Amino acid sequence: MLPDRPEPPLGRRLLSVVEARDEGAFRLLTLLDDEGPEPLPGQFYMVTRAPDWGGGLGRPYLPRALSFAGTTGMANGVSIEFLLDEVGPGTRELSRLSPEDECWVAGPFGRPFSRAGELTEGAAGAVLVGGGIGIAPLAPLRRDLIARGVPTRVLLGFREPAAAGGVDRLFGCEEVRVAYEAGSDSPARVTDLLSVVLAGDDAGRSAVYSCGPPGMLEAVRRMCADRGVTAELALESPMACGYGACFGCAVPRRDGGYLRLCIDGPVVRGDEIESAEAGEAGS
Amino acid sequence: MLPDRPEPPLGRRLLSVVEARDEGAFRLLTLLDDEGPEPLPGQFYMVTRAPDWGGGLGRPYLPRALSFAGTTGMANGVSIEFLLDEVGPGTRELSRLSPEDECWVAGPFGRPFSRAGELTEGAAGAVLVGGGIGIAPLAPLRRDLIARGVPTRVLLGFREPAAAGGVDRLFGCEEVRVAYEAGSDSPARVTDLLSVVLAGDDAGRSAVYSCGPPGMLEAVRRMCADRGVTAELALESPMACGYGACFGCAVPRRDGGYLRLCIDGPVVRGDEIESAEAGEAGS
Amino acid sequence: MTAASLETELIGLPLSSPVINGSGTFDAIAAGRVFGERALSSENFPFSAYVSKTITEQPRAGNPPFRTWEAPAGMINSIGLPNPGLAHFVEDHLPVLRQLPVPLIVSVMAEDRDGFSRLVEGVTAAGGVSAFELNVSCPNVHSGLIVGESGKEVEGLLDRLGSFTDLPLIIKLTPNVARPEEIAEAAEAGGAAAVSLVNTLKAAALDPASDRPWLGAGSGGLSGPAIRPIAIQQVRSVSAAVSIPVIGMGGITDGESALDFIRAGASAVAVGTENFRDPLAGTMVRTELARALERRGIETIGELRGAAST
Amino acid sequence: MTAASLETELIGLPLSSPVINGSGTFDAIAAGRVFGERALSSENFPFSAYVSKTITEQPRAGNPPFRTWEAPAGMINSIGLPNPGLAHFVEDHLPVLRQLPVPLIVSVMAEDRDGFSRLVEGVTAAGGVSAFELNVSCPNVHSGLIVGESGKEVEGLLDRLGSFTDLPLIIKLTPNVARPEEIAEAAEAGGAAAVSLVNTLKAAALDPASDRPWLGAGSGGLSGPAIRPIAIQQVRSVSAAVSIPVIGMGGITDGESALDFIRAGASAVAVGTENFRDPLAGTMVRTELARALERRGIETIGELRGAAST
Ligand SMILES: Cc1cc2nc3c(=O)[nH]c(=O)nc-3n(C[C@H](O)[C@H](O)[C@H](O)COP(=O)(O)OP(=O)(O)OC[C@H]3O[C@@H](n4cnc5c(N)ncnc54)[C@H](O)[C@@H]3O)c2cc1C
Ligand SMILES: Cc1cc2nc3c(=O)[nH]c(=O)nc-3n(C[C@H](O)[C@H](O)[C@H](O)COP(=O)(O)OP(=O)(O)OC[C@H]3O[C@@H](n4cnc5c(N)ncnc54)[C@H](O)[C@@H]3O)c2cc1C
Ligand SMILES: Cc1cc2nc3c(=O)[nH]c(=O)nc-3n(C[C@H](O)[C@H](O)[C@H](O)COP(=O)(O)O)c2cc1C
Ligand SMILES: Cc1cc2nc3c(=O)[nH]c(=O)nc-3n(C[C@H](O)[C@H](O)[C@H](O)COP(=O)(O)O)c2cc1C
Ligand code: FES
Ligand code: FES
Repeated sequence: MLPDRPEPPLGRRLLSVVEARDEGAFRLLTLLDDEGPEPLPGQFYMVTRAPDWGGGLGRPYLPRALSFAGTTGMANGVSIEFLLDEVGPGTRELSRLSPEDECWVAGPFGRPFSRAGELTEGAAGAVLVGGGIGIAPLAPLRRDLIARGVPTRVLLGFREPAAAGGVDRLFGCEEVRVAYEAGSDSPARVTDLLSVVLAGDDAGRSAVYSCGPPGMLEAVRRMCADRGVTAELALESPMACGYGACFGCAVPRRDGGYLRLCIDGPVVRGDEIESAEAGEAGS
Repeated sequence: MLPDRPEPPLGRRLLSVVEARDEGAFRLLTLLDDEGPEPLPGQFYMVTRAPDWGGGLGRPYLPRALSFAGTTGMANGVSIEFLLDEVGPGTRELSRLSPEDECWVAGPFGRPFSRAGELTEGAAGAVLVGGGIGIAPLAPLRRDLIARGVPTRVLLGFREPAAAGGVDRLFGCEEVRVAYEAGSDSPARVTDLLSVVLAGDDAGRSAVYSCGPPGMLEAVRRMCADRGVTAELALESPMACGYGACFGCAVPRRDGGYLRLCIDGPVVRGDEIESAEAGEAGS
Repeated sequence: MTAASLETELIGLPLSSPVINGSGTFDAIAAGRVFGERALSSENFPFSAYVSKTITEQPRAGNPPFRTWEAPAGMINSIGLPNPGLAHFVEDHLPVLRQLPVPLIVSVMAEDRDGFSRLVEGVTAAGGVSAFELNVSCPNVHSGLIVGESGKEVEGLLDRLGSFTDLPLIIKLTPNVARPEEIAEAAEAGGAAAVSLVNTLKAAALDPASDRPWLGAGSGGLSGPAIRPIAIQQVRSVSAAVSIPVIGMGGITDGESALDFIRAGASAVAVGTENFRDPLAGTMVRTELARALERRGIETIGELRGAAST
Repeated sequence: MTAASLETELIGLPLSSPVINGSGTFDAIAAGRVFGERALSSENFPFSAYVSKTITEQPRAGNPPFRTWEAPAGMINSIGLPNPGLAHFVEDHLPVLRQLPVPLIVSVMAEDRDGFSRLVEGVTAAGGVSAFELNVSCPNVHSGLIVGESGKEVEGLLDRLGSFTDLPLIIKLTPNVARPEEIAEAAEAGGAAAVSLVNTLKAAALDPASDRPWLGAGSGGLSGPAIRPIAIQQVRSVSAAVSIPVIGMGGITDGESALDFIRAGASAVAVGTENFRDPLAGTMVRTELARALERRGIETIGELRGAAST
């Protein structure tokens, strides 16, 4: 077993949908997991509509990787929340599910976020930087940090108010700052908020955690590198299997070669990779 | 245009489901056609679930051929009834549809049953012989014959009572005789009923119409041929297009060559073909 | 948003759009009988050029049933080229096809070069035809080689046909070779006006009930979306290898997939199996193609041709 | 209903079932790390023999991203054979793979016959290996020919390897040739213990957003249900051509599709891409295969082998 990771059940399992509702621009899907362990913030699952995908012309075909956005312990298992951004046929079908429907699920998989203390020697606090659907894995991370008494600031960014979703439900409002690139009276990027925070003197002693679009992640990565702040980033790449079988999820390592993002990630330290944009189409 | 056939709308059209319910072992699906003409008994439609099929692994992919089992003129169009026998992924998906769902539909296509008089010089009456799901196209034929005042006897056969469906709803009970090969106190085949009827003296002057499994159709075809009774059979073959484009629905002609069943059929005279079983897998 | 123009030119023929049909996947005569003559009017006809089903010198009845099998995201067919033969084609079919509102391309197949010569000569003499597509997925009875698998056979065939017709010749490439670009280069060297690809991939299915192959002919050819990624790759490598126009096909189901073939280097695209799912698939693809160009703010299809060919 | 036995024998190896994995589609070491050691126990291991990912003499990092694309009922991959190289494989991986509860088949690829020789010699010397699968979908740097496309190359390679190992050699055939049965015949003539097919079909996809190919390597190989009808046909013709056992694969997703390959002539079947959809796909296929036999009232898999091969 990989150190400090909960052991997922063998193979895949059928889980039923217990709740499905819109959260702003996103869809919140809750499954009841009566077999699997509590996942750790940053981990993900491979999800397929059951009995199988409904792609009339053959797509979707592979399972889809989804970070969990929250969990609740229940008498009969763990209920797992997923936040969905409908970008194509797979997320579309998952967004159409309703209670009583079922999904094939494998996981939890992947390397979770590190504890603040492990990431930053004697960390004074944590800064969470999320963009778009990338806010999903930060929600359970925030709860975990707060439970551990780590002072935590949350900075979230969206293209525009209409593109936001899940903020109140997943984060509660206190301590959360949201930036909109457009459509608000004070347009800003989440990285603008971050630079202000990092300008503060305890910056060097805070642990930064981020997830969002590649461009944003790369900006966060550089900003932190420049200021000598350690940052962990939750990356994405096309994942066919999620458990190390296909070698498809390659992300270039800083020191040459590639990470298998599904097992060596999805969470990586900023200095482990060349760029958070590598692997973007045509890069 | 082909003579005496209603002209189908160009291409395919989106029709909505107005009713869907079980009828014994079968499923009755009713679509509202606000564009197409009244079809003629024996004709069929090519039907696909909309927006598209849901075959997770790529099937179903092609549209499915369905005879209509009845029509009702409405203010806003014609409601078309289909009787479904769930034998695979396509009929399964169509059987899962419910009101508000939509289907892509093309048609009506194909050669309809002939008028009793055209089929049999001065026909004294008609005998309809149906087996299994093959009863579907005979229902509208019976209504048509009765409307024209043609004395009509209906003989239907099913494997067993549990495999029957739609009889009362589609035929009403009077004048209909049903045979069960098993599971009844007097097991019989529908062809047994037919031979009794054909033993009657006016046999030579009755027109026989039949639809059902290949084995049954071939038995009907021979029985009628032996007794010099003209019969029309509604055949099946795998149909990819339904309108003469693919040449896939070939059925061997008695005088050599092949029929394109979607345009030269599905209704053929018994003496036009070599056998109603030709084209059965491996034959 | 400026309306994008789909007008294009192919082997000297001005086409209203790059969307034509794949041979054997749309029977214009049957469509006219089933849907009525209006189906063949210039407003309604789905394609900018019409490719006939492959004809042979002698009439053919075609293969015994079953002739089709539904595969994952595709189908297998073994139709067996049923056709009335040269004489009846010229007599009965050509007069109708000539009246279509678009240029006519006649697909022909023969067992040897003489057979091909008689076909193109006979059809050219009859008149009203704009080009030929040579279906070379068949053996040459003399060499025993599948013509489409041998560059030498393809070039030799083209050399011969030059003296029997002045019409442009299109070679329909088979995908069942290791390097289709080599066959395409031979076609170009032999003077072909264009190449079209892909034809179907050799495939088979077994009867679930008996232990026999499902298809009466034993095996057949796979088509539909399932083969699109293979077709895209072959169109890319063929387009990179030759300078004559490429007609791309294989699993085109909508504007985006049609555009993929054009971006891969095709000058025109053909809709095949999708015609079975939607009798007006050609019209739908053309409409979506125009929309796709507009979304990209592009005014003519040429701007995207080959954008991703290498 | 009598429980059908799936036990079989392949190239001298007694197998608990005919269901193995396709090379490169299941990383046993990663599975052990992700799911825990129990994943590799004899109760839980999904396959009756394990085929390693292809290894090369020198370490390889693999291709730049993206490496996968989802296709209609399948996927394209261009992984690029990342592997630790012979030395590290023997040192770090072999000790673990040797402990698997099933026979180990090591897949190898090299640029020339000497490279292949050193690979089989080195791995054989290390011990604990039951057979080799030769991945010949690569060019021979000397002849420039793709080994798997040339019967001569395949036969020559096998001749050479005979003096470097006593272990059975399996040739993994590429489907990207006109006649795979001819390559299989050469493999048999060269002394191959078996042939396995199909490998992936050359394919490509374009980035919807940019005008670049989606895959970092430009093109890749298609796998999954989409290619099953092609694979079934190739397994039929190869099985008819050779008498050595055939390992069939290509889009196997369940018991019925596995049975199709056996009915087409395969002695064993390999599950590939389906492993990505279901980490226990091998177990599922084995279970369904047993049920399928029982439904047919058949007691041993052998009774159906090749039932529909011609
Ligand atoms: C570890 C991890 C965690 C994730 N967590 C979440 C989450 O919590 N919530 C969430 O909504 N998403 C999450 N994602 C992203 C999610 O997995 C993808 O958005 C999803 O797989 C897209 O599938 P689709 O069919 O909806 O869209 P696709 O059709 O797959 O399109 C999505 C993008 O992929 C590319 N693409 C287009 N066609 C193809 C194709 N045929 N094959 C491959 N790529 C194609 C295009 O760039 C397109 O924009 C996560 C991804 C990873 C790796
Ligand atoms: C003119 C006409 C009218 C019809 N009217 C009706 C009707 O009114 N009601 C009705 O229920 N049915 C009707 N049918 C039959 C109906 O079209 C078929 O049952 C349907 O297409 C089956 O599709 P499926 O996906 O449900 O089953 P399939 O999976 O297609 O299986 C159905 C049969 O086809 C064979 N088969 C299995 N797999 C495949 C495959 N991959 N490709 C091709 N064949 C395969 C097998 O023999 C199987 O038993 C009609 C058919 C025709 C030609
Ligand atoms: C039922 C059917 C019949 C076909 N007949 C012919 C033919 O007569 N001549 C020919 O060159 N290609 C023929 N083809 C191949 C198509 O023209 C086309 O090359 C192939 O189907 C790939 O395109 P698609 O995937 O869009 O169908 C046929 C294909 C199908 C499915
Ligand atoms: C991601 C991926 C990686 C593969 N790697 C290898 C490999 O290293 N060596 C090899 O011989 N075949 C490799 N293959 C081919 C498979 O072993 C198999 O031949 C092919 O995928 C067809 O089977 P399938 O459709 O069940 O996947 C790979 C296939 C995939 C999808
Ligand atoms: S997704 Fe398959 S190895 Fe990472
Ligand atoms: S079903 Fe296509 S020609 Fe009859």
